[in-house]
Amino acid sequence: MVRPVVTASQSTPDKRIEPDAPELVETTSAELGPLYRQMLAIRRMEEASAKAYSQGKIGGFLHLIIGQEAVCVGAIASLRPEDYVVATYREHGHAYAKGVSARAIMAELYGKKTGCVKGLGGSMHIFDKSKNFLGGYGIVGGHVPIAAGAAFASKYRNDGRVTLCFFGEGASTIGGFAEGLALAALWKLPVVLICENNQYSMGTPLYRSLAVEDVSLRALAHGMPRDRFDGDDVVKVKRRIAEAVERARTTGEPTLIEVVTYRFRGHSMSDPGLYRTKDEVEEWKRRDPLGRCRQRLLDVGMPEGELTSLEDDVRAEIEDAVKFAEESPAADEYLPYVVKE
Amino acid sequence: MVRPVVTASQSTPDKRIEPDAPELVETTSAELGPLYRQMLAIRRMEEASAKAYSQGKIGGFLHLIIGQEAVCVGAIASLRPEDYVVATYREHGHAYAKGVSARAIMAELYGKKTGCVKGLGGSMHIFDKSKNFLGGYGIVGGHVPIAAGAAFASKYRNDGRVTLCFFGEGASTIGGFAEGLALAALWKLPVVLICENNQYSMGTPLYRSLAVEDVSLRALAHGMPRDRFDGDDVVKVKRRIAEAVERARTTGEPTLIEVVTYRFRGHSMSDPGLYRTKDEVEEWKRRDPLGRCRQRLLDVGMPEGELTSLEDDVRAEIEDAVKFAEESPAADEYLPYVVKE
Amino acid sequence: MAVISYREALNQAMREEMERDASVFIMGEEVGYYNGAYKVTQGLLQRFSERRVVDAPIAEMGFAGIGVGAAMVGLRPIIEFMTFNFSLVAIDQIVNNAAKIFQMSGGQYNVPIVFRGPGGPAVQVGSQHSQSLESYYAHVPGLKVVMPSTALDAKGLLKSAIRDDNPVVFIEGETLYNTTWDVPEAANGDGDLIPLGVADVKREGKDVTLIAWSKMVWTCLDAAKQLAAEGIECEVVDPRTLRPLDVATLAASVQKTGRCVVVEVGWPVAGFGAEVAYQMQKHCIDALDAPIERVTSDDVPMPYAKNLEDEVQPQPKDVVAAVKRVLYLE
Amino acid sequence: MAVISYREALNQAMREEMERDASVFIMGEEVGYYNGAYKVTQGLLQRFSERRVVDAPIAEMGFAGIGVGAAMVGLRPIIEFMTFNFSLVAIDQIVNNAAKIFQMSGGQYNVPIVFRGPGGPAVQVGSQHSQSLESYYAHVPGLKVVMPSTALDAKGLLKSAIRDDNPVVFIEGETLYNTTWDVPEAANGDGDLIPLGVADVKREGKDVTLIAWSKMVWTCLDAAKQLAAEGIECEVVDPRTLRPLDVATLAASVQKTGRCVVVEVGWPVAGFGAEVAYQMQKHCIDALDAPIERVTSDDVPMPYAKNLEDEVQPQPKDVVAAVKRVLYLE
Ligand SMILES: Cc1ncc(C[n+]2csc(CCOP(=O)(O)OP(=O)(O)O)c2C)c(N)n1
Ligand SMILES: Cc1ncc(C[n+]2csc(CCOP(=O)(O)OP(=O)(O)O)c2C)c(N)n1
Ligand SMILES: [Mg+2]
Ligand SMILES: [Mg+2]
Repeated sequence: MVRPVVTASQSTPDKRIEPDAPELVETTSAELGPLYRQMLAIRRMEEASAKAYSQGKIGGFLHLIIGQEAVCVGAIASLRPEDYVVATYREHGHAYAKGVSARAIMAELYGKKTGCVKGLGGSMHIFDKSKNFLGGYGIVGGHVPIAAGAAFASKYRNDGRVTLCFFGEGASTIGGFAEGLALAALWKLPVVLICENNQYSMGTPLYRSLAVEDVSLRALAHGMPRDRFDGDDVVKVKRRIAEAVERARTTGEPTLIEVVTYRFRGHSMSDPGLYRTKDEVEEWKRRDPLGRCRQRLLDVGMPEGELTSLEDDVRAEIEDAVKFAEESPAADEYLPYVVKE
Repeated sequence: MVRPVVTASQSTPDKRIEPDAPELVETTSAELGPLYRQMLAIRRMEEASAKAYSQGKIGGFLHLIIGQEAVCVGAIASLRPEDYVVATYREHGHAYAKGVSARAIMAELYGKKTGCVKGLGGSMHIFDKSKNFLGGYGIVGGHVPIAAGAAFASKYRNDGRVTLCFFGEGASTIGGFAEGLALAALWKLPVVLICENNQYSMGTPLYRSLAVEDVSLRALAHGMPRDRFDGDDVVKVKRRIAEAVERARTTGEPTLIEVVTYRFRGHSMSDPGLYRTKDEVEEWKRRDPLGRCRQRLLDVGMPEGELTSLEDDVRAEIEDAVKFAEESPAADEYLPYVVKE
Repeated sequence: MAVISYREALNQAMREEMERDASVFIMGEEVGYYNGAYKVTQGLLQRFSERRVVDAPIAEMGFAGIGVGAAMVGLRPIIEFMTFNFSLVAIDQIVNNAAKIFQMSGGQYNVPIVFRGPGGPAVQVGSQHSQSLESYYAHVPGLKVVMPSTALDAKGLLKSAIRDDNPVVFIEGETLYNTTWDVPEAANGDGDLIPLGVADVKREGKDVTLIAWSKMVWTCLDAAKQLAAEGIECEVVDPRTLRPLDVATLAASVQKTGRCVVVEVGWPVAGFGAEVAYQMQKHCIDALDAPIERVTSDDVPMPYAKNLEDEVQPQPKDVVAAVKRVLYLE
Repeated sequence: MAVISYREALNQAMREEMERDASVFIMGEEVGYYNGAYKVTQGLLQRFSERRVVDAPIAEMGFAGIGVGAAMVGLRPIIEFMTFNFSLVAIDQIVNNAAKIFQMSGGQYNVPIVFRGPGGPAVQVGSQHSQSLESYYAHVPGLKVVMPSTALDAKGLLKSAIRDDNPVVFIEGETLYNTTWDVPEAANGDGDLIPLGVADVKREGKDVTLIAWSKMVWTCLDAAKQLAAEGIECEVVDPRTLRPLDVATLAASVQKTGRCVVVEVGWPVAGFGAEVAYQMQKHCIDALDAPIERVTSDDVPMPYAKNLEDEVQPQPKDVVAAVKRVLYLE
């Protein structure tokens, strides 16, 4: 039922960046260490929230990003603090990478007053104004125009900021995405649209939801630069997205980027994921971006001991976040947040 | 302010049909005569309705298709009676070409009981079930999924019918179009999507509404066949669209076709059209598809006398339609058409 | 008598209508291979194949419109919204096309389509995924709007909705899927049909009329039980169909009891409950012994935290309090 | 005193606010080079350049969302819908994003945006282009909804809407643009502000209260004139802002007159008038000498033919008849 996904795309005389050579992208432990740390923290945070969910301490929908960590971490590493990020309901990792603390995220999942949105939003609606994290959104595609709007404001003010917008390949069929794309292209808004193609939209493999598997082709019809690559290597993600960010920052031109990746868990905690074979999942797990990154760190010379202490550090951070969430007071008000007086 | 529009499109290794040679498409007076007759009838009908509008006998919005007659006539000439047509608010010509009588159309514009929809719809909502004319719609883009739906039904029943859907280039930025396109491509629905690119969306020239002037490029991202040509020559329109209709009928594959054309009048009767220079309009009028068609008819051997009698016939038909509309009783009921009992 | 769940009832209704009429098909996200996000379409793909159970990409406006077009030419689509929250991106197709085409075409094209799926608050999914949009659809001439509260009603009403020649918006209670109800074995395939536009008295009582639909019927039945212990007998009337509204049955009850509380889980302002309250005051002014009370959710977007979510929505205790107010007991 | 048209009033409001605050910009179809489909933005492009008066392609969902995003980061967008009929393809952005982001972000991001444009029936444009959607927006917590009836109100309320820190849905009467009204020369730039949420008594009277907004205010004033000739004095109260609704002012009038007719041009079922009627019965039950009457358009999609269109919509004679009913004069 599942066709191979990362194929050579149709070559077209457009602004597509050519696929990189198969070699590894050069890096150092100074660059890679912090990226690994973020990826690991996200993995541990997601695991901790899965555990809390199964204990009934977190409710509602919980969409984990396990397996896809290289995308949000690599992409957001190319940003400055003043840049904006807009994401979907699968946004814990993006929030963390943009600087939102694990405590604030975990407390939000627990529905606590100390959560980053005071227990009002939950898993799907993490926001942090101080980090320019413009939020997680639950209506597929509806946030793409919002991202274009933040970029519009940057252009209006000429403030040099760039907006990253993340979405799944399943979002590429909906009008909100199409309109956001068309307007960003027409008005040359400094936004980078990043399709995290994890090859499934809930239970639907992409060959049953898209006529053409290459989502980045959409850019063609708008004369927009595009890029497409696989997202196992966090450094590659960072480099390739940095090109688009740089282009947006200097010329205002938007880019549509498709990163091919895979989620290891179900769509949300309530999805057993029966639509994929064990073999398929196992095959992808062998390419786990976290494992690759760790190996790479050793390869580029991080001492084993330093790595272990980094990992201990992450464990402590997430344990602290869980403890903080557990011990925080329940959410207790909602009326002041209906209209701003 | 206005850039030239009909340029050589980007050549891409997709299913685009190559531009035809500049020579005239071969035809005969037997083929061309009826096409000319339809185009002329539409022109006269539109002129008559403009007149009635300025006399206050027709109200609301009245969008004339004068200048674009070759598109609807040529396109619909490639259909069988059982095929479906879905159109916009600028649909009098399409309705007529699909076989709706000038009487029924004109009476509708007058808001009379004898109108094809009993005076309930008016200019923007002509429907005729007996002709498989699925209607004119007022929400830009909203009718594209409806056309895909009729095509879906044909596929479901395997009835061999084809659906034509018409829309303007201004509709190409809206979600309804994008979603209809994506679904038609994915499910291979037998629909031909025809963009009548008249280069203006109300007062907005296309270079201010589209990032790329070639609307047909949208098909690329969906692996859909596409075509693009200018629409002055009704026979060419017929031939080129017939190819797509044939493909839809035999293989079920949809096609996106862009026909470049021009409206001679304002967007609607209330638009003075100040956004275009007189020169520009005059230049296009020199390419008037009606005049070209008439000349062509003489070239392929229709005797002057036959042509004149055809023209008299058309005049009589439209005069009769106006008289019918004038003399028909006013619309008088609406309650029975809210829900079907 | 069989005891079936609300989910099974809906599934049976679709299955039986699809057996009966080859022009009925289902389209929506995850309705096929996944058996439905809420498993309402369980097993239908296997039974009817991909042709009639169509998994759609995320393009509500597109597939709602495809349904409308297919219905115009004689098919009978059932369009599933994964939840009605997502119907907002498709509402133009429902309001401007489905509801109006019969009128715009002067009665030539009717649109026999069902838009169905769960609606109303779910549990802890936040404000974008937890809202009641029935008043939007009930506002629109050309539509019918159904909101069953029980498995029995769900089955009988969905079958009628599928057979109706007009667009029907069929909103299922997102938290009712596992509720069960007795369903009689039908004498024949049509024995379990329930006509649209007919209200149902879910509990008889003489002291006060509670009008509620969908999940709030259960809340009212809970409240009625509590009140019965205090000697107050509530009549619980479920319109089942919001449009057309069975004003006669509702008014008959209010005329009998002289008191009326309208309970809805939606937002208060211009909620459907306002319409019900208006109709009752208009038809029963002389019989009313107290002003009509409304119990609604708070006028806020739904918060995520469970404690706040419960606080926002009407609970049996809120209904009890309202009943006591109209009885001037406090 | 200057006499200006409703159209000019709106234009002045935008011009003055754009002069005052560089973060205000306008975006919509044909707002710039075309000076607005209804010429409301006349001259603004020349004055403020393409940067601040932005012609948008046909992509309401897209540019409404762009407005929301821009507002989150501190701009003050005015999004023009060519008409509110087209807001249905963008309503998800308004209901699920604009209205909820302040809540979803726990109060971090407010969304100071105005969605404006003409709404309500136009003349002979058929059912897709002729409908009143105010009850949709008034239903939603997080939004404010304004519907001015006069040039004076239009100016003062639009300025307040632009300065408001929340999303405001500002629906102009499509047939009111040429109406004129006295507008006092303001002492300073803020002298003409009218706060949101404050109703206005458009005509004083002692016998019956007519509650109406937008175009229906004029219909009620016409009816009141006719009734005055028969010795019946109507008080015409215009809420001006539907959300938040100034219940106090409305109720004060009904308490004074003891009779109430709510007049709206929208559809009856779950129209905003139902909410008004409910509020009035709730707050004035003891003062009411007759059940509240509603006058609405017929419960049908708008037909095209002029004679039918007039028949469908409330006319002064329908208001007169309703007034007589609540006065038990027939
Ligand atoms: C408009 C809309 N339709 C449907 C849904 C339900 N839904 C939530 S996530 C999802 C799948 C999205 O897939 P994709 O875009 O690939 O993102 P992923 O979950 O794989 O990250 C669906 C159908 C929704 N939230 N919004
Ligand atoms: C959703 C929506 N937005 C706006 C409008 C108003 N409108 C009607 S026609 C039109 C221009 C359409 O241009 P195009 O698609 O090029 O078609 P043309 O009129 O040139 O044939 C606009 C903006 C509408 N009817 N629907
Ligand atoms: Mg995906
Ligand atoms: Mg055009």
